[in-house]
Amino acid sequence: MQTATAAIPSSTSKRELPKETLLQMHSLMLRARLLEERLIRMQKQGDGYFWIGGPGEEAFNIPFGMLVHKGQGPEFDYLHLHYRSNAVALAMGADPVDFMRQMKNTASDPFSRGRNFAGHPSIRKWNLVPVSSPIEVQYAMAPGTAIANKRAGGKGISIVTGGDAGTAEGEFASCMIWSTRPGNELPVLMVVTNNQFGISTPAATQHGEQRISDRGKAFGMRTATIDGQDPEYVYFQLQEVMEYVRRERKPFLLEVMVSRLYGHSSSSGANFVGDEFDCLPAFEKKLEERGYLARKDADDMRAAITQEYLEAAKRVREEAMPPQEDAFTHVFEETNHVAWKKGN
Amino acid sequence: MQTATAAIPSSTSKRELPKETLLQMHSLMLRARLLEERLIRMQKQGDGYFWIGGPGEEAFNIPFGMLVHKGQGPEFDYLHLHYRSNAVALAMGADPVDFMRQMKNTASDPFSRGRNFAGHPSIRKWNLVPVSSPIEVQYAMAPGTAIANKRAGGKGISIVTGGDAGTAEGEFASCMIWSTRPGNELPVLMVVTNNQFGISTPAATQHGEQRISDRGKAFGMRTATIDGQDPEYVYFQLQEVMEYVRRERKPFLLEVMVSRLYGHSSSSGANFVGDEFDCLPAFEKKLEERGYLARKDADDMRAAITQEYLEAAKRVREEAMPPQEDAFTHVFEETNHVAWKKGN
Amino acid sequence: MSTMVQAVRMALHVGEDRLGVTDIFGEDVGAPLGGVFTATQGLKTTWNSPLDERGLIGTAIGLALAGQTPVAEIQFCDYAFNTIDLLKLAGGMAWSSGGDWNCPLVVMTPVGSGIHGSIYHSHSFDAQATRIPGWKVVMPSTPRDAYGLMLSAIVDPNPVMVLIPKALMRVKHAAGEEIPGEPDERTLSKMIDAPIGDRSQWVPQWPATPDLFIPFGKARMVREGEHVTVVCYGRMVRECTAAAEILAPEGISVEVIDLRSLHPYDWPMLTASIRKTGRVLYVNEDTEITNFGEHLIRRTVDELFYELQAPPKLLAGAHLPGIGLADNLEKASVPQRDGIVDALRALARHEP
Amino acid sequence: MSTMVQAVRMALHVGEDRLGVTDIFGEDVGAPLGGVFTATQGLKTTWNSPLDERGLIGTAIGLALAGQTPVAEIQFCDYAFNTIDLLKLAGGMAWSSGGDWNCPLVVMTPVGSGIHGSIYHSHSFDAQATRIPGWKVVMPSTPRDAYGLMLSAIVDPNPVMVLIPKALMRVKHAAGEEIPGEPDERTLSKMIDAPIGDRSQWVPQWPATPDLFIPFGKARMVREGEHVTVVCYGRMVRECTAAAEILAPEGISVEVIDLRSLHPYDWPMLTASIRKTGRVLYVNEDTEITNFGEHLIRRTVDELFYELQAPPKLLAGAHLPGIGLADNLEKASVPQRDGIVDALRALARHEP
Ligand SMILES: Cc1ncc(C[n+]2csc(CCOP(=O)(O)OP(=O)(O)O)c2C)c(N)n1
Ligand SMILES: Cc1ncc(C[n+]2csc(CCOP(=O)(O)OP(=O)(O)O)c2C)c(N)n1
Ligand SMILES: [Mg+2]
Ligand SMILES: [Mg+2]
Repeated sequence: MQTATAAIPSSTSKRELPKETLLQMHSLMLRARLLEERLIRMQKQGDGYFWIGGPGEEAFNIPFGMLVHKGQGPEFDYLHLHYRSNAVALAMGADPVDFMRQMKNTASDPFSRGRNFAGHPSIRKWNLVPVSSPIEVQYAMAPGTAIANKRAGGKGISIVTGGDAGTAEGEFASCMIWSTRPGNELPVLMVVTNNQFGISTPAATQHGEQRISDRGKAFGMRTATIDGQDPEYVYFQLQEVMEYVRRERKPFLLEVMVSRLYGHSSSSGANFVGDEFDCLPAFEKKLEERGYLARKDADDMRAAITQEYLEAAKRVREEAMPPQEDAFTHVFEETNHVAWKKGN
Repeated sequence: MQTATAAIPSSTSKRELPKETLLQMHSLMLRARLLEERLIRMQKQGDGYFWIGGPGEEAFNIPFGMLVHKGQGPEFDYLHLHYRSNAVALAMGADPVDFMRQMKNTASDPFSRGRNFAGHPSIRKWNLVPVSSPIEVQYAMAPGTAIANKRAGGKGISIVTGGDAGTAEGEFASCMIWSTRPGNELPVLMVVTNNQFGISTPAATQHGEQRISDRGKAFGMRTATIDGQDPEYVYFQLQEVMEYVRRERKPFLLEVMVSRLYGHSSSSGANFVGDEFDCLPAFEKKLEERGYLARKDADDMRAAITQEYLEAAKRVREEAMPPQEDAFTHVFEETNHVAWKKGN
Repeated sequence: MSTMVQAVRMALHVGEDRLGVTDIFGEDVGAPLGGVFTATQGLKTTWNSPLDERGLIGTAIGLALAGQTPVAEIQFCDYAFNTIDLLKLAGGMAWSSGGDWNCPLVVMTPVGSGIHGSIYHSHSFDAQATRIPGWKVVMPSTPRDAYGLMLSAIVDPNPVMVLIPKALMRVKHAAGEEIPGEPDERTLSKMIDAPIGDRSQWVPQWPATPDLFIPFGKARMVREGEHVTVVCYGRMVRECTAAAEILAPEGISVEVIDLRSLHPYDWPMLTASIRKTGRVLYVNEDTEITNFGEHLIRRTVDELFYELQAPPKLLAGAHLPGIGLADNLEKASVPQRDGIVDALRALARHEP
Repeated sequence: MSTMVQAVRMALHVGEDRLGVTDIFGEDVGAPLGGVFTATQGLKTTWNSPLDERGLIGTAIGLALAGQTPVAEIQFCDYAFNTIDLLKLAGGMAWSSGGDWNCPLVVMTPVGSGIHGSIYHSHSFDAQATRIPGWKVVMPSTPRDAYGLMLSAIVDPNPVMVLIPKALMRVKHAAGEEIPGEPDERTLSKMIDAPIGDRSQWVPQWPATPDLFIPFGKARMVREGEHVTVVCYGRMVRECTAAAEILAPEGISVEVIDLRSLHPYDWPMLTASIRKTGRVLYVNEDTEITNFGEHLIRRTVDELFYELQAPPKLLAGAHLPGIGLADNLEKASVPQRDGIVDALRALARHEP
């Protein structure tokens, strides 16, 4: 029997995106990668206690962020992401400096006021639900926002992401069950980013499934497992899948094969892993071959962004830390921020 | 799309069992049914607070109990049953009076000392794990006993049963995941007795699966959905399935379509439900047709067992109730009862 | 003249009708049953969920985040212990995001013993619930409080847990404790209780009941007294009130306070009462180690040590894995009227 | 000269070697990592489990019921809150079956703050664990206690939870507190710490350490004193001992008791100490509402009210959804050395 490690044939797109889209995608991927590298550096230099993030998943995360139907309230997509998703938020337009603020746990960290680890954004104005450290719980919540999506009648859907190992938690099954009730199917796009590891544990030792996505089949869900290394290919695939969920108001289970380029987190060293496929140089090569990008321009961009982030990190280092009293705010809310219907 | 209510073509066995086995099976089915009816009566008459049990599942439960590799310790089968399984224990040789004791919550109740509801047996000497009220938790435990079964090297397996609605709990998925780890497959027979209801909720409204058993397929498990109304047919099917699990030391997911003849429990009245298929008269008819059983003999048997149980219930009524101090025993054990290896 | 279960139903109706409730869901809460205690019969927004408490709480969180107003039922609190992590997440949603989000959901669930529920239909949840930061927790002992606390729960922007003593579901309120606008018992039953048999055509007639919001953090003075204070909630309120009545002829005057809002709780009322009597007994059904009553005792000795005429006491459930089915087992492990009487008498007679 | 994590590892080795341990399992406990804190490195019976805490506890129960001797690790106690129902079932297995079965399993899990763990790597579990009847609960503060309590946990016929303060994992024991037979620091590290890089050929050399069973229900007298008692456990033992040292020059003599066994607990030692000093402070990191320290305060006022020279006090974590990452947030929400000093000083100086 094949196991979950069975390689997905690496895929390149047969259709092509316009040059501008590809360059935008490249720029976002580069920014996302350099942001993670800056965050890793910050942590190593003592400007933060812990790093976790998504370098190696940009070829999936960037097209994903670009394709989100972005906004507030159930007319728009809800995002239930995990801790490797900074790039998604970045592609949606988030300020890279905010991720550094969370790393440095400054009072100005807009995601958590210096409370949560790096890589745990929360952006209510874009329906980006707070990323939680406990694995997989987001899959239990997605059906709830999807009911609201369906009720609102627009094209908004609920998108939930998580890792391969995490699919062993019961919430992964809950999400399929609650999204496929006959007559009450829900517009949930379930995504598994499969990097074939849970911390130190290889997927092949724990997964009896040939493909994780196969688990959706018993529920009558449409499913697919795709290579997540070519952003152009991913873009078209994801567009099609999202279109299906938006139109049919039914769930889809998408497994995406990705790389884990800096190991699990700072706990495991956060050093570059040589033997994983790196989507960024591969994409740059493709753009070069199409004549869209010159090596020199790419190098210049990289240098400029690196410098920009370095300076930003320095500024963040000077920002105020939360005072002790701050621990006691927002235990209870007086205002119902999420009551969009009441004109919020 | 078909839903879980899609009827399984009712099946009769092509192979035949010897007359004695069939008559033994009939006698056990009759005893099991009459025991449930006695328990219902006891509850209605105030000799107990709550009834739940398995009338309507005898055509599955009796062959199941007969096929158990019965004994203590990991050489033998472990049974992780739910609250409709009295008949399984009865077929294994349990004393029917003990179930009445649990109903009347007497001090002599050997399953729980008057602590637990009727229908919650515990028989350590036969590896029958205490039945728990919380649904589905037994599926999380079965891989543990199955590891021991596999280690012991005999033909013992772990058999876990539960209802259709309960499969929505995460433990059902956990059981599949833990039993199918590549290279560490476990001898677990997962059974779902599908009566197409969870209390008042029809399965068809909650299950996107065409067959619940399909959920095993993604894990590379062998699966089947069978009609559970003809005990002869069930016997052969179950024998084959058990043989597979015993031999291959791999899991199997078996869904069995059954009836719920007296509603959910005493909470919903525990009255006979006219429109469900009743396996007992159908089996009696079959035996009559084969010339194995005369109507008159069946009626006499029924009368005799009814009388026997009536008298037993009367005697149980006189047995001592647990005294108040008894509540405080067995919170902690001094002795390791389950340490079979150490000669227990 | 409503029972508690009818009061909950009327509150949920008001919730649907005027307060934006969008989803009342849980196992068997939808038609035709309307909940194992009929608390959700005849309502518009009910639906039956899969048998999956974790999915239930997760979905409620999702609904809340998306601006819906969900009321999720856990069929018995005994089956909520697999969701503690999710309850913690809901309670921490606002705080963890630095106030970016809030999570306005209601969880209601029957709690406690007294119906011969055996091990898994007798659990309490007050100790567990009060341990989860970010939640408001209430537990009514009268239909009126059930009604008013449920309305407050529905409009609160935070997660609120409504613990309903299952032994009080069918109990009627005391005189003078009506919900304004409710008709007499028979009329009400005709209006809002589903008929036996075919219900497919049945439509309830809801009486016009008002927006009676019983605020969180306010206890109910059940009975004033001079000599000893008893602080209780849920089913124990009846037992404590009865104990007070038993003790009155002995010249022992007991002040009975129904906490009803467990978090936040009415410390001012407790303080005033303990200052007056100098003696306090806390009573609840939950197991006694790491029990919410122990928190109240801690606060009592922390702030009122020198006003005490006797050591403050707790009567709670025994530290056992469950409540046994046999009468004697339940009696031995859950506070009983006799035991409350004895404890109050001992406190009142205690000489410092 | 072991660290706590080495002590745990040596105990698990003894468990495998002489006490019948069959399965040490959990997320990432197997080779090559041997646990996120390396507590399971180099052992024989370790295996990596699926990422599923519910399956983990369920499987541990099954193993226990089938006569195996499992030690299950929950990677961080922060991720055990989805298993409370299963922990309750394990704790109730013997009682619910009237003594037919018992359920001898060990769960070990890192707890507490102090490593900048933010919201979900800083939780405590002592309040939660002590609420679950049928479990024995221990929490060592020294390598030797970790070793001896783990051995006792392994041979106990009941479920036992070993809570390991994560901030103490790498801390070494005090002089005189060695595990008999352990070599010096460098030698030990060479013997039992896995090498950096390729470990596939590595085999640990286990020092010969004895069957040192530290009994449940016995506290450890860390430091005798005359004026005030502080009862603590885990990471707080260091803080309280340091506080006692700070106060000594002021003439305040603090008796420091490390409870170490939380259930059952050493009430005789506490009683004797409180009788002597008349003043007691309980310190732990868990959130302060429905906290285990409140149980100890309840028992104190219940049984020793008239021996108290001052109201007994609790210093615990703030009732917040989490511990914030920024230093100030952690400081504000978890007991700190300064706060302990202040509380002890106030107690010692308190005039009745
Ligand atoms: C409920 C829970 N259990 C354990 C952990 C600890 N943990 C953090 S990440 C991780 C591995 C996750 O692997 P996977 O789901 O494949 O995602 P990846 O990190 O590989 O993207 C574990 C075990 C956790 N965060 N939450
Ligand atoms: C965890 C849990 N949740 C809820 C319940 C209440 N409950 C008892 S039986 C039942 C329905 C079970 O349906 P199914 O699994 O189909 O089994 P059946 O009773 O039909 O045999 C429910 C909801 C429970 N016992 N445990
Ligand atoms: Mg992974
Ligand atoms: Mg069913």
